[in-house]
Amino acid sequence: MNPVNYLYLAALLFTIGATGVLIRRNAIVVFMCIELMLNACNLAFVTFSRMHGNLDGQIIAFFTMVVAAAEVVVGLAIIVSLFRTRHSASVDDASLMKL
Amino acid sequence: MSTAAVHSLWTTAADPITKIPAPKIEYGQLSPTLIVLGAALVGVLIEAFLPRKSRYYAQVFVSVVALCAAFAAVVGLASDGYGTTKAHIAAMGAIAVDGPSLFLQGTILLAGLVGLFTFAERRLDPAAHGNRVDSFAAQAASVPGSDSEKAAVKAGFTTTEVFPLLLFAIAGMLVFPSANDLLTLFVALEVFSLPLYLMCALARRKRLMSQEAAVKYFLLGAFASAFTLFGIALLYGYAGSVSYARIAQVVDGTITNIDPALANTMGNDALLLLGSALIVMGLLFKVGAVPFHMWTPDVYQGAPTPVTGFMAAATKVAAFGALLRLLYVVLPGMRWDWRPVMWAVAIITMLGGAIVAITQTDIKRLLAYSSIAHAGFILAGVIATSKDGVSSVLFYLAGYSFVTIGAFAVVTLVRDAGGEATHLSKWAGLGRRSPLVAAVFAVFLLAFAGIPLTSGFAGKFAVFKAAADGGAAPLVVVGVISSAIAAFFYIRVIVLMFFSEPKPEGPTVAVPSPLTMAAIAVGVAVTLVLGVAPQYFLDLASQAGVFVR
Amino acid sequence: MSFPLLTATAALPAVGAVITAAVPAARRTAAKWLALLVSLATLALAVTVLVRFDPDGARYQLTESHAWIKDFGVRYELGVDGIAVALIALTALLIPFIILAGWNDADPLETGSRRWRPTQGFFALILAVEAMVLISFEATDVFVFYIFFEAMLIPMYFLIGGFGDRAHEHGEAAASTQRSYAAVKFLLYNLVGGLIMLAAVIGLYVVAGNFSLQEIAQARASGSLHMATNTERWLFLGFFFAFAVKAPLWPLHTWLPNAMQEATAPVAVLITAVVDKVGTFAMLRFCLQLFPEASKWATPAILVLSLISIVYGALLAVGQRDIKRLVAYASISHFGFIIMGIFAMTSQGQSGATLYMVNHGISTAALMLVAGFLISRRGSRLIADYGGVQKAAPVLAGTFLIGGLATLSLPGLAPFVSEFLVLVGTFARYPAIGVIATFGIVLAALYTLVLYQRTMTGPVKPEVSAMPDLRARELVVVAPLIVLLIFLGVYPKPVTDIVNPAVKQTMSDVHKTDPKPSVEAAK
Amino acid sequence: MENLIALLIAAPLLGAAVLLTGGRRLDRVGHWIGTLLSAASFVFGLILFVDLLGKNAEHRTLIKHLFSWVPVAGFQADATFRLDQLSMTFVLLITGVGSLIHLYSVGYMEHDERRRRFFGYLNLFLAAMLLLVLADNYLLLYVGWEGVGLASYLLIGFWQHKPSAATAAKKAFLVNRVGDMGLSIAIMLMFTTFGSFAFGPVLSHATQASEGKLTAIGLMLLLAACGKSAQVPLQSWLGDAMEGPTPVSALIHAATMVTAGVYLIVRSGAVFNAAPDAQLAVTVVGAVTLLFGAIVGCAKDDIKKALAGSTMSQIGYMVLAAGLGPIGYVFAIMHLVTHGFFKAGLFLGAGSVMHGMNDEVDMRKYGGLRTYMPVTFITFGLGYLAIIGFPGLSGFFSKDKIIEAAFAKGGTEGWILGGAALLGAAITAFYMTRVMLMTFFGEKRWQPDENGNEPHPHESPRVMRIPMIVLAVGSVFAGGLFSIGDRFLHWLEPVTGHSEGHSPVSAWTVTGATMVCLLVGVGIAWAQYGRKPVPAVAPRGSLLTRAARRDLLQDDFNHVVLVRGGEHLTRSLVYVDHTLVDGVVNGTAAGFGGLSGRLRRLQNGFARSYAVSMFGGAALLVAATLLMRAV
Repeated sequence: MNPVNYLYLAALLFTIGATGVLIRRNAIVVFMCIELMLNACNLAFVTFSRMHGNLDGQIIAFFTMVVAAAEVVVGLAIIVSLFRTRHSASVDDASLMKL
Repeated sequence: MSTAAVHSLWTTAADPITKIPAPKIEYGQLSPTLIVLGAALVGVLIEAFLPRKSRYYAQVFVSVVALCAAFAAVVGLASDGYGTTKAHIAAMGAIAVDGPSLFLQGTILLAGLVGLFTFAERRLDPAAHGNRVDSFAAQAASVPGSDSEKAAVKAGFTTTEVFPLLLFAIAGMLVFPSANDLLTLFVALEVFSLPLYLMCALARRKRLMSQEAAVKYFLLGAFASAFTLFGIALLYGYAGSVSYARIAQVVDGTITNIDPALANTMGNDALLLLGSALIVMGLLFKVGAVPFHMWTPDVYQGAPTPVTGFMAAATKVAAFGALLRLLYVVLPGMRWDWRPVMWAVAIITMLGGAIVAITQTDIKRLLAYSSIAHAGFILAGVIATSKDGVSSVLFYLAGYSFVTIGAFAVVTLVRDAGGEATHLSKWAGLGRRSPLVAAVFAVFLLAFAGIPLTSGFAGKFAVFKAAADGGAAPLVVVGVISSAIAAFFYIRVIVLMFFSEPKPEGPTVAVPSPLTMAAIAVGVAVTLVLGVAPQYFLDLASQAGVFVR
Repeated sequence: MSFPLLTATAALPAVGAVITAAVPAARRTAAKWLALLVSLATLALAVTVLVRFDPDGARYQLTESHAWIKDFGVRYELGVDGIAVALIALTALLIPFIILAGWNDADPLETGSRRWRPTQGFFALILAVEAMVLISFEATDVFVFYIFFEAMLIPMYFLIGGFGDRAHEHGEAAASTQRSYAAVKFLLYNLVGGLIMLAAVIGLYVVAGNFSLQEIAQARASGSLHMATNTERWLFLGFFFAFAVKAPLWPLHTWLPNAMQEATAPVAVLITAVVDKVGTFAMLRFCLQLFPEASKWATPAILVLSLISIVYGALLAVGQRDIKRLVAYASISHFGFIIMGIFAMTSQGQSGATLYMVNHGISTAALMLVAGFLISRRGSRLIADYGGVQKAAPVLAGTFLIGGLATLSLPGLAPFVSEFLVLVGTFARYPAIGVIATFGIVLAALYTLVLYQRTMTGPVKPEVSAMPDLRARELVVVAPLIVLLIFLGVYPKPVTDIVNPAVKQTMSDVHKTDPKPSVEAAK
Repeated sequence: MENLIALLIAAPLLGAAVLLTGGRRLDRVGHWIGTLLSAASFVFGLILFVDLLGKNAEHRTLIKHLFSWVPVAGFQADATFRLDQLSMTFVLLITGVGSLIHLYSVGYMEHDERRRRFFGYLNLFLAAMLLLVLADNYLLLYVGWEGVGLASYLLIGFWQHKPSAATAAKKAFLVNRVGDMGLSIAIMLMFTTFGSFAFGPVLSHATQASEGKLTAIGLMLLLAACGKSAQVPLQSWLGDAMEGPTPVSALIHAATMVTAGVYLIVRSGAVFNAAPDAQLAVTVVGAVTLLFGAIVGCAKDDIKKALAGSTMSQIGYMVLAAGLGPIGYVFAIMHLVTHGFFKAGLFLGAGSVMHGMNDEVDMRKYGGLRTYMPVTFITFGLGYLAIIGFPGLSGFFSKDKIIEAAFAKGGTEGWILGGAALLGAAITAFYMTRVMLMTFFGEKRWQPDENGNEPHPHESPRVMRIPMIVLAVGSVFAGGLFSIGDRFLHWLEPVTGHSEGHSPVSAWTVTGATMVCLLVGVGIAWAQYGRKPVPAVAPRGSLLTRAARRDLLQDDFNHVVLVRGGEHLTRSLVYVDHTLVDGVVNGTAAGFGGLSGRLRRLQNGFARSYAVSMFGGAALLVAATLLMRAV
């Protein structure tokens, strides 16, 4: 199969992720969508790596995973503490500050 | 892509790799970052092993020493000529040690040090149960208003973890502007962003807002970094490498030996344009440029004020450094593509920030919008695409960061029963109550407004001059107009402080410890010195104005 | 290296301002005396400048030049020509009177915080303004000028917004709102002007590569620095706009009435007699020297605007009900004359304009300070609240009348000479404009005499019947000004001798010669 | 000898300075200081006069250069004085009459607490007036010109507590300012035409300039003269100026200041000679004013206003004469001098009457005063005879010459001007007889005022009587003294030049016609006011009478057109300034504020909408970058 198709898939996943961020209310789901975007990036890296024939892309994918994991740690901590305070994980409820 | 080529790839990759060369790391040249990172780790260990009572002092001590040492290292490197003649790429191409890196690292370290002083301030709030408290929550995990929180306060818990977090953030920021490949850039971005997200959530007062700020900052920040990462992926696809030098060569078309297998994707301009636009977007998010600015006011307002001050100053320095390097080192070959776009961004940023600020009623939000407008001014210098442009941006950042930290430090002083009194109406008549504090804040505001004899003016002049020299005269005109608009709301605050009658139950001005005083004093001193006698610093910035490739 | 006299002249009040501000809260009177002494010492230095200046010598004298901000092409360059010397002398002369007139204006009503020191602040700010005005007159580097031109807004702003007339018909809260409105308006107008000038200053740097007035002017004269016509015009407009706001020229004038109305009388004098002069001075020094061709290009439009200022200002003065506002509009009219004289491009016009700056400073000071004394007695600025003051306070009324007569340019008093020179100078080149401007003298008589009649004459109002006459301190303020008005009206030669050579130079900068009389033989 | 010229001015100037700044301690002696310094000035004048008489006619010009006043490239105004026959005449008139009126005022102002100040103003006036006539260039003349205006302003408004006085003073100054504008423009024109405005260069080169320029200069000078000398259309202030103390009316608004316009025209003769159109305008103004003033004088019941109308009218004669050119200059000045005597005398007489009548000015409340104040009656009577041109008295000689000269103009103009002058003579006889009859003859008509104080008419003190007597003597003899042997003509001729006219009618015919007119005027007045008792309340009168009482509606016109119109203009301008000029700025500010408020709402607090903005921004960024490449 032509590796370019993986790129299209990556783009598709990225867009799905971004759309999810825009339309979902639950902070956890939003965060999952962001993870999806990151993984779409990973797919793109790996694909390009394959196309270019060097390993940089694959290595980067590992880095991305680590970073994503770190983000999960930080992000979940923040989201959970918000949830415990408000008993709601809706990002729309967190709108004290505006204008 | 032909099957033969694919096959050859497979076979190449399948060959066992016999020899992996050990990387050559110039530890000396990376020492500033390493010192800070090391200190951060020490901080973590302190949290783990020292008794609660002594953690604060140990953390402050370690942090101050580390930042001073790192700054000394930067100065040492600069005096060795690493900023000019010996500038080169270190750590196997990952880190550039050159003028702009050293200058910005120095700025970040000093800003971090001054910011640290405000972090360590423990005299503003009245002592709770005999324990001195700082601006951070006693126990971040406890639910606001819950019994566990009360117990934590009573027990005298403090979140001394902020100090290692701060050091991690600083370390990330040190790497960010000197990153010389896109991977390092991304990692550095996350290294300094994640601690900031956390610190935003740690306010002692108004914890709901603090948590909300953290959530917003985190989600939007992660969203933006996803875009950045995708951009990196595309650029990688375009150039076959994430190294700045390599990408620049491909952009310029000066690359010598093209692997025929890459011919298909390499030099695909769509990838280049898409990729660079997305990376730039990620950086513009960090500097708070319109339309990626919307997190700024909410996060600035909700975060603990010392964090806001540090973030507003240091993040901007680091992000602009990275932006400069990206545009000047990686993408100069396509400046005819990005300049018009950046023109538009700069214009709407200057105008948008200034206009929306007019109707703000909260001092922290007001300063947030002001920082947006300033991002616009700095972008004008970035667009100059000249050596003068670089040095003017460096100079502007140096001046701006100290004014910002100083201004937010003053904000921490004005308090009422609910903590900081950030609503503007409460600042009425402050000039009567505490003329000195009001006068100092007025100096900062005037510097923001770019009144002559302050660093704000010198910086603005440098930036606009570079922009005009670079053929962006209309941008200068827009900049001047938005300065005028911006002047309006800075003046409004001054009017409020000096010419309005003080409210009977107005806020009090806390008498800070020498730490905050030092932060404010440094702010005033830098503001005036850079305003009156900027030549030395301009020299410094202009010596530091050359990127290594 | 010789003694840096010019720097010292400007630095002395600056240092004085810092020290005055630092005087402890309880030592109010000491601060006042300190400020007065500093201003007198500055006057002494200014007189030294005047004495050491040789009218027939080099164009710029007592020059100082030091590197300052190399990267911006900025040098700390000072130097004075005759025009600057005259204005330096005026400034240094007026400040002691302003301080003395405002002696009690800033005494705190109630003792607020221990750190609240309005009196010290008031006098320190006045000295700070003096320092910045002086250095603006001295600077021969565009950037240096610009910096202080802008920076002086800040102390001025605090003077307007922070200190007002004591009594107010709508109470202190309303007064404070109006004051801060006036102060903000002042600052914003001037800041916008200044920022637009900033764009032009940057543009000038891009074109010329440095900021030295003499270097640029020489380079332009010798042709080594070429400016495209459009560039020159845009830069000229940028500079002129800022100066026109400061001066102020119609239709950029509306900040002045508010500012003068709300500020205390001494501060109002400081605005109109001292600070605004920087605007007109800068037109002469910077607009004409740096952009001679563009100046000539813009002359017709500027003359029409100044003509409108003259007539419009005077007509509005007639319609005012507030004494200080009236004086403000009168000043707008007078600034119209000054600008007209500058851009008439004749030696009479420009000498007249320079002389006018000096004379207007003195005459407005006399009128406004007496008006301030009057207002402080009755606690109202409204003309309608007065009547028959002449009976109760004849000396006050007399000095007020002389100030008024100077404002309407009565021959024998100083402003007449300058106004006539401006008119003649304008008439020589633009007869129609000169003739219309002459209507200004009728309107000036109208608003002055109406003001005098309504306040000073007629039946004595009960509220003013017990009004005390001028006190010793007040007489000390007014009497020398009046003497000066008469002296310069009868014998303006000392000033014209200093000014003439400088005007001659300016005329040659713009490559203009005076029109010749049609009957040559008469000479 | 030249230094005396400076002293001439310096003496009263010193007096003004001392009296006005001296403070209360000078109250007791102030008036004598003022009178003394005025007299000193007169003495200096006499010394100079004797000196001049001792010289040849050609050398009777003394120049005193004091200092360089306004030296600016090409524009050289010097403080230089010129004393020639013309200015000498004025100096003697001013200081002479002035000293007498100082003396008179000592008595007249005796009970005024601000007498010292009054004398200060009088001295100031003398100094300014002397400066006016001694100046050697027009700019210096202008200083004196406005200086006398200032003194006039101060003195008209001397009783400042009276709103009417304050208003009158302001009006006088303002109307004069309009005239001054003319003088300014004239000086500017001279400067651009001749490069100078000193008498010497301008007058000696006048013929070299184009006639258009000279006409313009002449018309502007005429405008100036109209203002100062209360000529139509700038005459309206003179009647109101009678609000001032009567000595002021005598000195300033009758004898000296108001004649400055005539001086200006005669002094600028060389310009007018070369500009016939301007001359014609001058004569027209003079003729119109002499009738205008006379008609107004007929209708006024206020003795001072009646005399003011007369002053206007007499100055009309002078202006008419001055407009006739060299033929009339001398007679204009001669009439000016004789008028100075008799009009000052008349005013002092009127003052004396008021002094005795509790400051009542309405002639309908006088009557039969000749028995109560005989000296006043006699001196006033002599002045009366002089002004109506009773043969042998001063007015006869001077006025007759003017009428003659008017006819000598020739052509239709000559007939019209001469006719107007003759008609004026008749009306003069009428209104002066009317004043005389209503004041001194008939029954007493005064009543107690509302406080019950009945006036007790009495003769004035000696200090007031002496000046009246001296002036009466002058009124009687001055004309003859000047005319017999054409002394005055020969004296002034070197300065003004002279030409004999060729009158279409003989001199005796003119004299005869004048006499007839005089008799007719006196007769009508006698018929109206001598034979019948004078009603205490003025009858309604004809349309013309009513108009004349209102100064021929001049003030109404001014009020409607200038005052009302001006008020509307300023009011609407204030509105414009506030709403439009200021409004644009405030509107811009408000606009930004509104924009800000609207943009602010985008910041709605929802993280997802922020993300939308970022997403949209990213899309735009990408699109724009791609677009840039495509373009």
